[in-house]
Amino acid sequence: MEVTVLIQATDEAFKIIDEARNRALDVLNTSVKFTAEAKLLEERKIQSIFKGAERTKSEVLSFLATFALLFFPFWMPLSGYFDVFHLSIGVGCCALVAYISHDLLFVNVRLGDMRTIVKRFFAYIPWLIYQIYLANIHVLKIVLGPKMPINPQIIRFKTKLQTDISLVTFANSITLTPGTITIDIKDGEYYVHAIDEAVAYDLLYGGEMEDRVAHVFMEAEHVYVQDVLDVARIYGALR
Amino acid sequence: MILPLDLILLLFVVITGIAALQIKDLLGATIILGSFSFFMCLIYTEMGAVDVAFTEACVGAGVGTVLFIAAVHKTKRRSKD
Amino acid sequence: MIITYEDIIIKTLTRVLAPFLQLYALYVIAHGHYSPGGGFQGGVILAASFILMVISFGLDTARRRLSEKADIIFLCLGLLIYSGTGALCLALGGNFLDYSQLVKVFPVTVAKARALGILFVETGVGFGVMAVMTSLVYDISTGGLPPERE
Amino acid sequence: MKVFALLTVIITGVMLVYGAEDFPKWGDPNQPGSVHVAPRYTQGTYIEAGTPNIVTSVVADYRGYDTMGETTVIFTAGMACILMLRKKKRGEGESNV
Amino acid sequence: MFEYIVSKYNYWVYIFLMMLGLYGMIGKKNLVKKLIGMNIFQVAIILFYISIGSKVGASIPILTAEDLHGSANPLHYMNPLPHVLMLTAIVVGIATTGVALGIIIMVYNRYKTLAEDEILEIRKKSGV
Amino acid sequence: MTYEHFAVLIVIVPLMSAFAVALLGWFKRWACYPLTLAALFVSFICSLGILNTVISKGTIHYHFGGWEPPWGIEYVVDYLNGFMLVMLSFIALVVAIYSKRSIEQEIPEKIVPYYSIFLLLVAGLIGITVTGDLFNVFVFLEIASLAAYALIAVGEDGAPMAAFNYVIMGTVGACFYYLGIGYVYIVTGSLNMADLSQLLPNLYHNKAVLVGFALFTVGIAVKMGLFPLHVWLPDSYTYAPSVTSAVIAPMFTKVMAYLMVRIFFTLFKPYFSIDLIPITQILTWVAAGGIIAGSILAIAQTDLKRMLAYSSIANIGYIVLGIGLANRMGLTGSLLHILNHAFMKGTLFLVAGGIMYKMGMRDITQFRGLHKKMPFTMGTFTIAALSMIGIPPTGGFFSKFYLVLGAIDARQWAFIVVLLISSLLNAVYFFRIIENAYLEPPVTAYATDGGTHEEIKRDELPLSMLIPTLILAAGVVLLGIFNERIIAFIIRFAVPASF
Amino acid sequence: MEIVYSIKPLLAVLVSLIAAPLILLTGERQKNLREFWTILAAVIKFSIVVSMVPLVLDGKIIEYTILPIAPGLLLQLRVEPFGMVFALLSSTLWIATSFYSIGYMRGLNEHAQTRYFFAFAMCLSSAIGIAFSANLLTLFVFYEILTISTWPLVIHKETTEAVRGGRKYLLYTLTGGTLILFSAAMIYSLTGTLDFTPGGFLAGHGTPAMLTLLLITLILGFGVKAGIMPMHEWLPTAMVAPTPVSALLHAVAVVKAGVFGCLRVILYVFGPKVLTDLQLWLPLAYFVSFTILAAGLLALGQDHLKRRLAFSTVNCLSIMILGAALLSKSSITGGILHMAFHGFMKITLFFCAGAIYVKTHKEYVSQLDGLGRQMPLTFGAFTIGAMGLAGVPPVNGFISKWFLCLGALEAKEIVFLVVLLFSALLDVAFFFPIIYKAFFKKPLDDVNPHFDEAPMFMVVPLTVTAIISVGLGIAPDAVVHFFKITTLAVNSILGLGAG
Repeated sequence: MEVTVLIQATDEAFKIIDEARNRALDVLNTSVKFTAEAKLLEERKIQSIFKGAERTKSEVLSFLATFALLFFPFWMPLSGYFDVFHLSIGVGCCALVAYISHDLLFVNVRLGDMRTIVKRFFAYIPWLIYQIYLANIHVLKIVLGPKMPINPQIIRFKTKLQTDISLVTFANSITLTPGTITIDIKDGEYYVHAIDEAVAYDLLYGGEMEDRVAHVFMEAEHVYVQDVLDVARIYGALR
Repeated sequence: MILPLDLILLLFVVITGIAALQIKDLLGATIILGSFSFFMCLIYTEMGAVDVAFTEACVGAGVGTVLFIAAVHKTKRRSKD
Repeated sequence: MIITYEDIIIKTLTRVLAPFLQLYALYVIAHGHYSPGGGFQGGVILAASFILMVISFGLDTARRRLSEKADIIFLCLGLLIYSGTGALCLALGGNFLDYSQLVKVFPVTVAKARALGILFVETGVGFGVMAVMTSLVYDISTGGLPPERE
Repeated sequence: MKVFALLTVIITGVMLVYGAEDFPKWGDPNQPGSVHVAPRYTQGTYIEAGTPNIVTSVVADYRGYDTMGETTVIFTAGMACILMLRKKKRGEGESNV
Repeated sequence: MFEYIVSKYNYWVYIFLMMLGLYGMIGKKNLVKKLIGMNIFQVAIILFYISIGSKVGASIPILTAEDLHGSANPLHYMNPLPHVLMLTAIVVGIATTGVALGIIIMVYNRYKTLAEDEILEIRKKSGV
Repeated sequence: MTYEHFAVLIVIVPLMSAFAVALLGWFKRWACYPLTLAALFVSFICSLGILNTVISKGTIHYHFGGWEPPWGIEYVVDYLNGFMLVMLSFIALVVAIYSKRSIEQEIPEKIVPYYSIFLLLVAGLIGITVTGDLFNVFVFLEIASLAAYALIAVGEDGAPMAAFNYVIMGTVGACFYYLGIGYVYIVTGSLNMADLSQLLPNLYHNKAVLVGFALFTVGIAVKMGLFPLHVWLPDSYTYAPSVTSAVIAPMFTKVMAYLMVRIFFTLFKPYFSIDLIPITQILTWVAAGGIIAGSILAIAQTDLKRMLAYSSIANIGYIVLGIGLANRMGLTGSLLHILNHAFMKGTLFLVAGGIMYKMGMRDITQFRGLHKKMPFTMGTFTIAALSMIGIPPTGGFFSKFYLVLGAIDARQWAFIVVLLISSLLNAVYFFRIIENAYLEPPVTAYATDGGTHEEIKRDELPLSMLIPTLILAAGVVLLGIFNERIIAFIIRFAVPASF
Repeated sequence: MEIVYSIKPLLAVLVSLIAAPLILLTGERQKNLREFWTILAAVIKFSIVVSMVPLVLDGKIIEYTILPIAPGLLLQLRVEPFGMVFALLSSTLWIATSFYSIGYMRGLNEHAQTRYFFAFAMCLSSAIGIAFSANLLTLFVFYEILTISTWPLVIHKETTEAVRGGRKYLLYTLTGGTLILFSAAMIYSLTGTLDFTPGGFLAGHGTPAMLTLLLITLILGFGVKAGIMPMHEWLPTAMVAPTPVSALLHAVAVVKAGVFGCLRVILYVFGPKVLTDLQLWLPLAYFVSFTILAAGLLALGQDHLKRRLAFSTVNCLSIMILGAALLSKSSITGGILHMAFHGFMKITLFFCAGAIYVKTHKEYVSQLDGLGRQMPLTFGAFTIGAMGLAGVPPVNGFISKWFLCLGALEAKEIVFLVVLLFSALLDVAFFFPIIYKAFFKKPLDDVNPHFDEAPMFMVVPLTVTAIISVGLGIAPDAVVHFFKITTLAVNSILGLGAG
């Protein structure tokens, strides 16, 4: 009984894992496809930046997204006039800008992801502010300390982040945090100037900020897929 | 007008002006010229000329500096005087 | 040839900033009546967004966004909008640049017609200045030598 | 050259300082520059030109022709740089030139 | 006397800056330096004009909502005319700078130097 | 459309066509030339119409945007600028006709922007002439200057450096000019010339006005290339493309001279410029120095265009001398000389351009036998040169005659001597060229029995270049013959009545 | 004085002015047609001038206003007796010179013949213009045209020497021109008119010092062309020109224009009254007397035939001016008559020199031994000319010299009588050796002792002029009434009644 239940459960689990594996393989395939495409595009730089994959669909989407993003949160408070004349001008201007630059803001993003990203981003900000606050106090301590125990150093570490936007967000977050400044990003490696060991250590081995940024920009998904794959491999070995 | 602020800004303007002319590194001189424009733009604002200040900020400190940098980058950076 | 940083931070920030910059420029042009600013400032900011692209992505990339030809067209178009508004007033029977004549075309009061004329004119200035500034940067940064083909 | 420059500068400076003697006091609200032509702009800008920003209305309407000239100056500068620096276009542009 | 100097300090600064720019234009040998001098020169004149336009106790030249319909007291707003003129002057300045930079690049392409005396020497040698 | 709209069309048409040329030329390159011609032709017709209106109906006032003068910008056309307008647009038209071949040869890949800037230059110069607002003058001055810088910079080897010097000097000039406006504005509060001429008499003893006036004078003198401030001029004229020198030399300095007359005698009353401060006297001496120095330096040149440039300096001296004499005859001579010199210098530079085009040389020692090769071109050159020397019945003689009369009226014997000596110096450097051109090559092979000469084939300029040159040369002679008409109908009224 | 308005004077000027471009256009290819134009114009011009003679003899004045040239100044032609004399002289001699130059040019196979004939026609046109000028400015206009159009003739040979001669010529004459310009302007500002009036129009204007200055500048100005002594330098230098040119220069157009101008100044601008009041005539007479004697002495030393003739010209020209300067009736008559008669004689002499050169290429007096046998006609004519200049009776020179001597007596200045007689003696001294050599000396080796004349185109004209010289000597009033016209002129100048 217990065995059957176990076997059933295992079977079900395998089914689930199979499904997951298929799904994962799909994702993998698409991601491979994407990377191949991305590489192709990398060769011709321009397209990699301005013309995303899935152009036909995503152009409209990114146009709409850009328009909405520009018009409502940006133009309306800026303008401050809500009569027909000014609103129509606003619509016109936003449409114009969205038309010109829709491919700048959103590359390769699906609308569903967008929602998540924005949501997570706004959640990330308070945390960042809190971190900045903490770091401020730390730096204050160092600076006001009688001996001023600074130990400036440049550290280099590899990152798991992949998309441009997450790389930049992470770099800017590092820079915004007192005591550390991003100097350069080269080939997936960060060069960061840190004011003392504690900060450097935090960055090198803590990695919380990186994880959070990865989470915001849904980079973690890739990591999860990797885990699933690993499980599948283990399972295959068992079988 | 706020006299002390005014005087400080004018002092800054004079200092940056002299520096822009005297520095031998042209790129540096150009950047200082940009800051000269920026201080100037603050003075304009302080005197109530918002439009002019806006323009000066765009042009003097912005496009002007870019043009200068582009040109210096295309030519020589060192100057003898 | 051009100062190009293969720097992902600048590139990405440019991408994020440019649309906002452009929109702000248009805002400055459109709201010149009520707040500081106008065609010229707006045009320069608009140009700044393209100059930013020149700096971060390189000249060729930026040229694809705003090609030489488009540049010239904008340049002339901006100026023609301005002088064309003036000439329109002339054609409507007033003096050159007498926007009050626009009441014959648009159903507004004289003062509003003048405001409308100002808007037209500022738009022209904005386009023109944008095109000129970008073209200046293009030209000066290429420095008169034909850009190398990569 | 330096001496010459200094001399020119000093002469000009003395001239300008001499001229500045008869300037009205700085910031005087009733200086002639502010009472002759300018008040009309301040009072009329909204009634006549529908624009609260006085500078904009003067730039684009009262003295709109100056601004057109100014824009033309800019146009000239752009054209001048094209004339001076731009070499023959390469690639696809050549077909229709 | 002291009051006389203080009451026009803006003008003194403008004159000083202008002289500075003029000196740069004439005395400096590097062409870009000359151009920097030219910029300072122009900006100084703009400062002069803006100083003409300012009034003690006046606000920026944008009408407030209650002053819209002709009731505005000119004393409460800065004199807009010099501002207008200077908008034009700034634009003219940047245009001149642009053209001059273009010319500088042409000069550099030809002589490979920006120092005036060296250029003169090269020209003397080539007999042009 | 009433006639007074011509006042604005004369500027707007070239201006708008400049934009249109840039736009259209980018797609259809051949369209530049006809469009330019059409625009300048319309402008010329308008200028004729406006001169006619001025003569029949008096001064024309044109208010931009419908704003009355002290507040808005106005165009004022009276006799003084009426004839300047006709002259400017006519010379521009003629040079434009001429330009096609020359440009195609000298800067073939830059035709589109060249024509655009050419039109802007013309529009700018006409704009300076026609306006009645001080600041508007500055704006159009800058249009014209920038256009001139660019047009010069695309010339031969030394052109960029010449253009850079011009930029520096020109900016100093323009800045002085608008600083002058500031000095006048700060004590009056107005920018309109007519309004200012009402306001200023009460302020003639104001130091700011005095300094403002001095700044105007220096600024314009720099732009004009008056003698001690002429350093930018020779190089610029020499290295510029020939069409450029042919359009800048006759027009730019003349417009500046016009501006000087305007400021001296309309903006400020003659009483101020002549009696109150010794500016006219200083100017006459400076001008006299310029005449002599320019002529002597011209003799020292072997480059034709450089020689013409120095001769321009001398002729600017004539014009300023006439202004400085400040009496009816002197000013008449000055205005007439503006007209004449524009035509003469135009012809001479066109011929220089033609020789460059055909032979590719400018060294006057190489001109031997040129009259066989290009008889018409050298014929026009001779006519213009005679006019420069002041041989009747060409125009140059009459302006010189009036200048001498003016000097006599002013009892300034030194200037008479200067004028007469300079016309001899002119003869020296022009006859050197004419001599060379009319002597056939290998002189040493000349035998006592008349000798045989190598046959030189006639190789004239293409018609599109020859005809404009001939037109201008004919203009030189006609201006001389009909100078009395011009004076009686136009210039007489252009001279301030208080003289 | 009755004034008749007629276009004839203008036509007389225009004939050759129209012929000039025709000649230029016909060019080298159709030589015959080109020379046909020349001769046709010469004949038409002569007939027009002659057709005006009866009117002038009736005491009428023919006037034609071309156009106003400046306020109060007209470009005006007026035919009155004095101008008529000069016009008759030049138009008659042009026919002769035309034929002669055809012969000369073809005989030597000269180059640039088109240019030669073109400049020739221009010269004559301006000479007639000078003759008919109604005021100083018109005179000056034509005078300057004459200056310029003679220049190509002077440098015709295009050798270094010729070019130097041309430069010198231009330098002198243009300097003179500027002086005249100055004086004209001065007189205009003094009196407000420049119209020639018999007996002068300067009376009552200006200070004595001013008038003296004016007289000096004017006499110097015109005297340059008339070869008065310090300014005569260019004349012998210009002898490098081809002989017909020298003939034209020395007998007809250029120097006579100078003398004509001097006489105009003395008689029609200043007038006898002013000159006597200010005691100016005496210094003037002494001044020219010096030239008479010095030139005569210098001529003695010349071996070059044409140079000797040139100095003789200098001599004779001053004699004419002396005649006018003495201000008595007979002396003025003599001066004017000498101006006309000297033309015929001197042109004969130059023609002869040219004929000798064409035939034998001999230029020096010392080479002429025995040539009279080879070229009897030529030397016969030469003898007649020489006799005339020396004042030997049957030739016309006698009449003019006779009047001159009478005039000197009338003026009660015996000094000048002595001068005149001594100069006649000098004439004998430098001409008769030539005649003696030609006829009585043993021929040199290269002389063909048989009759071997120059081409008929040359011999006929020189014979004709010689015959005319004799004819005028016998009957000075024949055909064109030289004597009567001169008398009319003198009467009008001195304010005497007709007859």
